Amino acid sequence: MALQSLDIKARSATTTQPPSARNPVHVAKLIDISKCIGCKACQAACMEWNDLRDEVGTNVGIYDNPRDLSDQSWTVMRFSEVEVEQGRLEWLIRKDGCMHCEDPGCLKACPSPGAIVQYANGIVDFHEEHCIGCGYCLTGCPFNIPRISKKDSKAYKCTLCSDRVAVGLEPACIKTCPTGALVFGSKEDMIHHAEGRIADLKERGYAKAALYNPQGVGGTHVMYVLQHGDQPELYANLPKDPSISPLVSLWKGVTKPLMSLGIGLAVFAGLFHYVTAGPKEVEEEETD
Amino acid sequence: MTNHWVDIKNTDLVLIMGGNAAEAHPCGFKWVTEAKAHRKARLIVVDPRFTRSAAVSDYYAPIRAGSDIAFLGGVINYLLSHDRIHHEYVKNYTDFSFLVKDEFAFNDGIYSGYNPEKRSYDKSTWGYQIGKDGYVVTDPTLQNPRCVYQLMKAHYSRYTPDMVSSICGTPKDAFLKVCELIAETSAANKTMTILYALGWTQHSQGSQMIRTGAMVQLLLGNIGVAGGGMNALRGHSNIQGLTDLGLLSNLLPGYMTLPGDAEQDYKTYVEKRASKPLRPGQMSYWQNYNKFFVSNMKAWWGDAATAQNNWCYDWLPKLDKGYDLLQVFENMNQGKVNGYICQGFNPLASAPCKVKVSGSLAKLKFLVIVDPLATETSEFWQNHGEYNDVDPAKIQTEVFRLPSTCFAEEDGSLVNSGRWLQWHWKAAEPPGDAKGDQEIMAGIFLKIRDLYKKDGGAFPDPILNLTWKHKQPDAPSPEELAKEFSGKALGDVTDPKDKTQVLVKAGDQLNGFPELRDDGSTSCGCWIFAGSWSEKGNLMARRDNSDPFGIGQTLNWAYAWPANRRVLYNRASCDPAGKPYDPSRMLIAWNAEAGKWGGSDIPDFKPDSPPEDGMNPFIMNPEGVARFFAIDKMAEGPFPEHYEPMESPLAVNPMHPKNDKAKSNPAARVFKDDWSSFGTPDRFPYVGTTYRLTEHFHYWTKHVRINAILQPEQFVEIGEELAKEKGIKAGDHVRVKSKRGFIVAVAVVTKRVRTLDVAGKKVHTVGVPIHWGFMGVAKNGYITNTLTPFVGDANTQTPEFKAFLVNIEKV
Amino acid sequence: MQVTRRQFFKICAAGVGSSSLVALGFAPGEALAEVREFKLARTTETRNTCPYCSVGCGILIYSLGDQAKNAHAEVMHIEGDPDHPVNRGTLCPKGAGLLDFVHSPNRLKRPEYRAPGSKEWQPISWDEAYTRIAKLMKEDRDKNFIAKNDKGETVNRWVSTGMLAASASSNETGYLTQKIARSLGMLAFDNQARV
Amino acid sequence: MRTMIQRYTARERSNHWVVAIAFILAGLSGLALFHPAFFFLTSLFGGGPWDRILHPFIGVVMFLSFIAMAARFWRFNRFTPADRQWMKRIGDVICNRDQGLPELGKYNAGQKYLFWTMVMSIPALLLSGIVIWQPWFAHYFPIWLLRVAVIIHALAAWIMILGIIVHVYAAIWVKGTVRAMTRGTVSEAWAKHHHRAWYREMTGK
Repeated sequence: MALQSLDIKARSATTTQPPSARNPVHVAKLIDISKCIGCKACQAACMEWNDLRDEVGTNVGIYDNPRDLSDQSWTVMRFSEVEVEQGRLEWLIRKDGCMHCEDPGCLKACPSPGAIVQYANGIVDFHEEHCIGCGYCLTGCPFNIPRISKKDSKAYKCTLCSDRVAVGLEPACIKTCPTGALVFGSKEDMIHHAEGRIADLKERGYAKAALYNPQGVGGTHVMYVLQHGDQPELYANLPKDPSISPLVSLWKGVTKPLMSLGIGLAVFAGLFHYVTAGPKEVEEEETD
Repeated sequence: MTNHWVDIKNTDLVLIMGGNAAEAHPCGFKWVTEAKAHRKARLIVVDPRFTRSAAVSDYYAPIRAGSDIAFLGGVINYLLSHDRIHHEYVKNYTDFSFLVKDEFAFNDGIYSGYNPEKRSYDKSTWGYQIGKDGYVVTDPTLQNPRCVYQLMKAHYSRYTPDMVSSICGTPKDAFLKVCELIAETSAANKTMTILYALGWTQHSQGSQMIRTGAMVQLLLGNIGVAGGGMNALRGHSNIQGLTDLGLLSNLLPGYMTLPGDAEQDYKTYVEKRASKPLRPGQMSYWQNYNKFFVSNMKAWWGDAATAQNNWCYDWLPKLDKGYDLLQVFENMNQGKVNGYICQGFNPLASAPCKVKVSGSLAKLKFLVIVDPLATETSEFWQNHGEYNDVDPAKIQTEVFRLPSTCFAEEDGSLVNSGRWLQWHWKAAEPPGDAKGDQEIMAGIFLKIRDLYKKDGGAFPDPILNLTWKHKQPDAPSPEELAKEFSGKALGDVTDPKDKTQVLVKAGDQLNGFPELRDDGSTSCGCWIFAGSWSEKGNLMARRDNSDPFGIGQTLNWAYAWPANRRVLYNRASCDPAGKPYDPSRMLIAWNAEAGKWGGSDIPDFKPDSPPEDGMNPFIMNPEGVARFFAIDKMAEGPFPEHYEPMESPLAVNPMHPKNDKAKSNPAARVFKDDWSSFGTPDRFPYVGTTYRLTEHFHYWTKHVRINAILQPEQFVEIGEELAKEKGIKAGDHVRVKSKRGFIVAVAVVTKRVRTLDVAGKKVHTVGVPIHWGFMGVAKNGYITNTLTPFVGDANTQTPEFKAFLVNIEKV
Repeated sequence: MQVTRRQFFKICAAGVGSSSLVALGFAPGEALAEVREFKLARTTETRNTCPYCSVGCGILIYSLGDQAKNAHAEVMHIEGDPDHPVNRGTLCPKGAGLLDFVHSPNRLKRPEYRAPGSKEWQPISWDEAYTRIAKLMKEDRDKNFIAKNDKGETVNRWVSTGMLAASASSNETGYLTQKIARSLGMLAFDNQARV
Repeated sequence: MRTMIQRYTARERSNHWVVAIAFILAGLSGLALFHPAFFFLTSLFGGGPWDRILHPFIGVVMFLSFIAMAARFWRFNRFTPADRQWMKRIGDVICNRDQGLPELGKYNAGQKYLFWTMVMSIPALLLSGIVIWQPWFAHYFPIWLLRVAVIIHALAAWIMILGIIVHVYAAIWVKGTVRAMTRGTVSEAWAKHHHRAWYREMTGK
């Protein structure tokens, strides 16, 4: 089912932005880490729904499997054993995957028109048929999410099950989550839900419980409830204040048009020089 | 489960001990997170490992594997000595006031009547004082030193916090914190649920661990109430159903039992089981035993079962002893078993001490495997390198491997842990030439029957007369079978109060077990399932999930046994006057106007018995009340006592340091040759414990690509301290050895497995997940039951997988 | 694009799509972006129960085709049944991976036989297997059936052949198995609940 | 007939044109990914993915051929005092007021600047290109380095493109120059006018 320009908020390598005439509900996924048991059902459902199967790997002395995100693994659980309070062990388990940034760095970095699209509902989706495999999205992403497939050299990541959401269903991971650590709905509702969870956590002694919805990328459509909101890095190095790298912003920001302009100016300068100053000719008969 | 999955949301406190619900039952565990989120419930996890359940708990306390009775005994002591019990409940609904025989005694870990040679008890002293009226003598003042309350108080006074801490390795403050949280639920409007599983079952004293848990719940008044109960989280999708149907050595359907050799007389057989009430006015529902039994025999042998031949009583095999799995493998090892059929069961992987099981299987003449998957057992004769190093040429067993269907390819019902019989529908044809289990069983049986018909042979009557009224005899349909176990009227069933009233017409399906008769006019293959397929249709297939009371009862979803009741003993949720202890979670209440009990559940009670009549809630017991004192029901004693695992890291039982007889369970059965297979702490100093991981299901999902990806390779878990001592780093390959063999696996070094201080020494634990083997799409691995000891619980003979001794070294 | 739109209409016809998307389906020319086709649109949905643990989660099995005579109903997706009171649509990692159980490369597909001392399986027909198993069982039963014990008591038991029953087979299978086992006088009979 | 002087051998000319063609292809395929406005250029290479696949290989060809060329011309590109003087009068040069310019060797300062620009930017392009080369090498590098690399790559390419524009324009502007790279020869007058020192060297006059 085609989502036309009216449903698209941003499109990679497209200088004229789509009209985004429609205003559908902004969706969001909320990951409540305090409810997550790290069962990996979301990983299984993701593989199953999206018809992905990663390699059967090995155990390297930890629970994390597959070891990392890949073209076949769009979400993975990251396990961290920490003692925030002396003598009180906590096993923090974070579901890693695309955060669906409001200001998506991948989309900004992508040179191929339409390879990365942000729908008006907030989902950032890769369209592999337009992907050229340059890997620029990797540089744009502040969360280290996209992966280039070894098979077809195209970039892959969580689609937030855009095919399910398009027909009014929740994403596969959300549906399967046994404990309700994953919930899905309008972004507004998710923030409200998170507030309730945070109040509950505070009552249970997590004074710094907080919502992770980083403003450095304009907020995200995948948010976390963190027991230790002041230390997101406890959760397998979740960045504390993520933003698109200034290098990428520079490169894909002012630089692009300025440099293009520079090239154009150089050509024009030559042309005008030629027609004003004229060619440099030497008299053949010139002798000593 | 006394309660059911959704009911967990009604609790105030969840105790997960002897189980790991978050990992093994994630979707059921959802209701724990719901209780936390919506009732501000707290979750306590007591476990040797910091599990994924612990990861979302409010409080975690470590414990040494196998010491749970000490812990719970300590909780009982705390509750009794701090007087944090539900007084009205225990006084009225339990045996607190019952007087126990004067001869009953307990001396340094051993109860009266012990025979050390036989390793069993003469239980004649383990009983109540019976008055002249035939009823138990009681002392409502609870002052008599022989009353259950006083005996129990004295028994558990030895389980002091210091003793608990010393035996369990649980820090004393952690233990006391758990006690405090638990004690809060002694309030009438507070409740705790206990969720346990194989972490309690798989010990040589597993049944008593569960019993101790139940005693804690009774003291707090938490049995029979919404959000309470003792909830066994069964491991497989239908072991509840198969147990209900009596597929265990000594059982008949509906927890009726097969006779022993001595029970030659049918009448005595029934009378022994149809107990008369032990207190006035009590129901003692088993008095109806004969109705269940006769109806069962009518279902099996139809017209051949008559009053004259005692309903074919003699056609049933009689037991000279139990033939549980361990006993059968022992016999097999001795060459006494020739044939074995494994229907969806993989004993090479699931039974303890692989070397013994493998050797036993090799002594069989024939082995029949019926399974959807290529199991290890089906290839026990095949050389699979280091993982199964056998010589096929030396194994003379004929093996048949018959492909069966899986869930997706069949219709039928399964019973979940909450006792719900749920129907499911076929979605696809089986692969290749695979056939359904019913077709396969019929295929084998009909051939045998034909042979007996043709050639005769040993006692052919039960075979030739077995009811087989199937429209397609070689493929009995699930619908026919379901109707058969649900039961039907063979003649008109009339109202006993008014014989002219026909309740069920001849030929119709029955509505429930109250309609069963002992005159041969009803047929019912499993009395507790009676009514699951009535004239109203297949009630197991019901899909109305409405929940009018908002406490998750959904009475019109599927069918729960017994009688579609969702919470067992629910009469106990009301005070003696019939008022709910907590109206906001009302299960049932006495409606004086209507003259009956009613509410959000089906009453587990005589529906029209008014509170004044004094009938008590535990209607299956002749006493009418719940028992703290188990009388003669348990093998090792009426009160649970802490015994060490058969393989213990300690030299003595700290409770009985001077009595070697009381070191480990004195009533646990050990086969003669197996004593030498137990290891000692000098060579095997660490506590080994096996368990499941959430990514896998038993030995099945190693055949499943998605799950193989999620957890690909065999590993063991050790604490940082042991790792340091042994120079093991995460990711190293290690060899874990027990006296019975070894496995090699990757080491996961973790803070989650702690070193414990037990009786003045450091005890390390080695955690061994079970899911790998030499068949499957996951990385091949060793069968973990290579390590485990060949000994079971004294009552159930469930093997001791949770606590044994190992050593570990870097490979 | 053409095919895409046609399939889209099918989905709408099936009542899955929303009306706002119908309008989008008419949009001409190049679609700026497309999400993946909703893969369940006309599959057949069957209600079932997860065969693993005892939570007994409701599942929905989606199989290829509309059950027409010539369509082979291949299971292509399984997810939780949202109506089920316990799991409410959720599934754990085992349940969520059920599809790969149905299609496991290790599913047995035909009866096999391993002769004494042999290193390999050989195919056997169902009838041959039944005949041979029945013969072996009858021989053993006739030889080792104990009608009376040493004391002369009637015991009618057969303990030289045993059986382990499944843990995930249905009640109907279990009931039939129980009935058959006891009619043969079998006592060496257990199920997974024992371990 | 005008007298002609050999300025570039056939090998040198081939070398130059290999570099030039590689530059054009790499430039076009690179620009295609540089700004959406140029994305249509991917069509020249068979579409986006082919553009991405070919670009780095073209780049390597450019680099290797440039190395060969740079080795050939290295010694002619050392700066001399005359270059400084020439640079001081760059305004006159641009306005075609060539009288009294210092005598120059084979290359003037502008050409030398170009040469050194190329010597700097082409290896920079190669190195930064390898870091971001999908799917072969990029996964060996941390993402922060990828980010540095893409910006270096873009900057270096930009500088190089500007240089080449000047280079090409200068060849068109200074009549008689193109011939040096097509036929290998320049007229004596051209040589004498623009590179007198070199002229003397070549002719001994």
